[in-house]
Amino acid sequence: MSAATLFGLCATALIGLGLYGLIANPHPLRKILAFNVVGSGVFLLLGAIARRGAGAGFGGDPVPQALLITGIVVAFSATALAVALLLRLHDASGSVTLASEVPPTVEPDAGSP
Amino acid sequence: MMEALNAGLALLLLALAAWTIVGRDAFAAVAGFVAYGLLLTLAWVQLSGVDVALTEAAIGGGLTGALLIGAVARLRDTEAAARAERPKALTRTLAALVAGAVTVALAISILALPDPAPTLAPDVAANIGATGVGNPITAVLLAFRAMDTLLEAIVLVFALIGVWSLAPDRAWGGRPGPLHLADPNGILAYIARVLPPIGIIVGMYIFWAGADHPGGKFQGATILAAMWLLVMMAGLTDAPPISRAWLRIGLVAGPLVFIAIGLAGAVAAGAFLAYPDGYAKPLIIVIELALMPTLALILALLLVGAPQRAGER
Amino acid sequence: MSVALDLLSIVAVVAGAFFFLAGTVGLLRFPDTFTRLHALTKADNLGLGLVVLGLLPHVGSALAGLKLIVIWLLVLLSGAVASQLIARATRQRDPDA
Amino acid sequence: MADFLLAASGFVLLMVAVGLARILRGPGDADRMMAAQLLGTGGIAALLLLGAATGEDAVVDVALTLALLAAFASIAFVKAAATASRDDTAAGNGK
Repeated sequence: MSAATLFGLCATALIGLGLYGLIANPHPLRKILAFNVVGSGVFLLLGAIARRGAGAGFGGDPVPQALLITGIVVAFSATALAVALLLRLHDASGSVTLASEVPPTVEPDAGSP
Repeated sequence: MMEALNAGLALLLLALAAWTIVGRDAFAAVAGFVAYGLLLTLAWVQLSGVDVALTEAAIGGGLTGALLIGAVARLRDTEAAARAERPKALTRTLAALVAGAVTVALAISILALPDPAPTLAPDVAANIGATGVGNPITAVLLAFRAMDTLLEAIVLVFALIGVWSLAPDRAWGGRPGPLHLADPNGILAYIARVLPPIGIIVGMYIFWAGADHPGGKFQGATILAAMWLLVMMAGLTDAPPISRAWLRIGLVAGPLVFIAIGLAGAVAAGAFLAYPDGYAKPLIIVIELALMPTLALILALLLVGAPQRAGER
Repeated sequence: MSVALDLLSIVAVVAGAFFFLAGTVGLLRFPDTFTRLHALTKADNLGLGLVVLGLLPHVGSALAGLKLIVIWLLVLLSGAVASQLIARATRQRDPDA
Repeated sequence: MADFLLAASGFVLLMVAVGLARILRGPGDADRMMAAQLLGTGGIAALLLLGAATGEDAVVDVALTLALLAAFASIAFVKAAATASRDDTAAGNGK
């Protein structure tokens, strides 16, 4: 099996694993982790496709590879934003629950309008 | 031999991902994710994506790990409550079925990919001469698909605005992140004095090498951002208040230069972000030089987080 | 490459791999955090050091050789700092450990 | 020679992979951080051996980046642990 096919199949399993964690894990930080696993799986999938497009003296198709670099940086910024939201929720409410009913211990934040 | 190494690497990736997803302890999951990012770097090398490996090493190995470790330490007390919210067995089974179906569908499409694979590599090879750069990735990022890179830089600015907007009212305009106490004789202060000069040289080297070899502004900027963060974590300097004028100018300078050159291209070469003949390489270098400090500032401040301490206005 | 240099490479890389083995065994088998840290630093210092030594005869240029040595020195520095910081943090949390 | 370097790379990777059992077993956060640190060093060694085996020079730059940031996660860990415990003792509930 070529490296591209092997890592391509590995990527599909990573996407599945991450998707499961995104749905089944209740803690938001673990959801962020799972989101990152899905993201890396998608990147690896695109990387495998880039590897298949090797040619003209390049080890892989440079267009998807360049998109991957953009994607990794944007995924980091999305993760940082998600973590900041989560920490703010924790500071404001003392909990990080995503349950729809409001937990009884919510204290309004002094700074909010 | 190479096949065995790749198979082992893929299995390890899967095992660490599974651990990150199903592990009970949140910190253990994050530590697993840090290790996972490192193995991913090796996988990128095996897929002939050294540029991508370099990005993954800098972002996945450095910044993402530090971000998540910081978050998991602050959210320690919320883990028990979250465990009580664990979905029912039926929900989890359904989730597993959905995830399994997605995996199977993707695996089938991977195996059914056309052969020979469609590729833009010959087009890149045919046109790279016009850009003057030797690294095809840099040519794609800053010439053939420069619009993507411009929008990405703008997305990063928006992400930082989003993070900052989470500040409580009293802290708006103030300094982000917790106050780090310095121990001037401690080992942390020591490494924060020794490492940054080396890191700045390496970061600039990776940036400069990007014209002809794997490397470039993203990777270089990430290294510079990490060095700045190290100095901040050691307490040798504090994060700047977000109301500082130099900071805000720095955050938009890169994209503004990029847009200005793009508009100049519309006048001089007939299309937004087109480069006049013979000027491609100098313009690419100007854009990269302008983007790098902006990217380093944004990446570091994204990790520091929302303003928490009231600043002098 | 001469046979002697190849031989040096093989000996050094095998010795380096042995120290990674030793580091792993120590990390798994030693009884507490501090002894495990001790095992870890052997892999950092000697394992990577010997691997770098073994690779030096194969580099194409002086710059590449310099980079290898800088990598080793950086890992030495990081390993020393990280292990001291981790040990101190462990001791502050649990002074009897 | 290339086969030997490749085999050595695989061996080092296998060793640190076994060491990853510490991430699973813990017991403390420090032990888990150490296992990640060992994987970092082993990953750098495996990368260098791989680069030498395949003749891809730029891999050294990847290893250089990893080496530069090797202590970064550990430092973040120690700082986060210290900040979290300071919050606990100073303000009671971290606010």
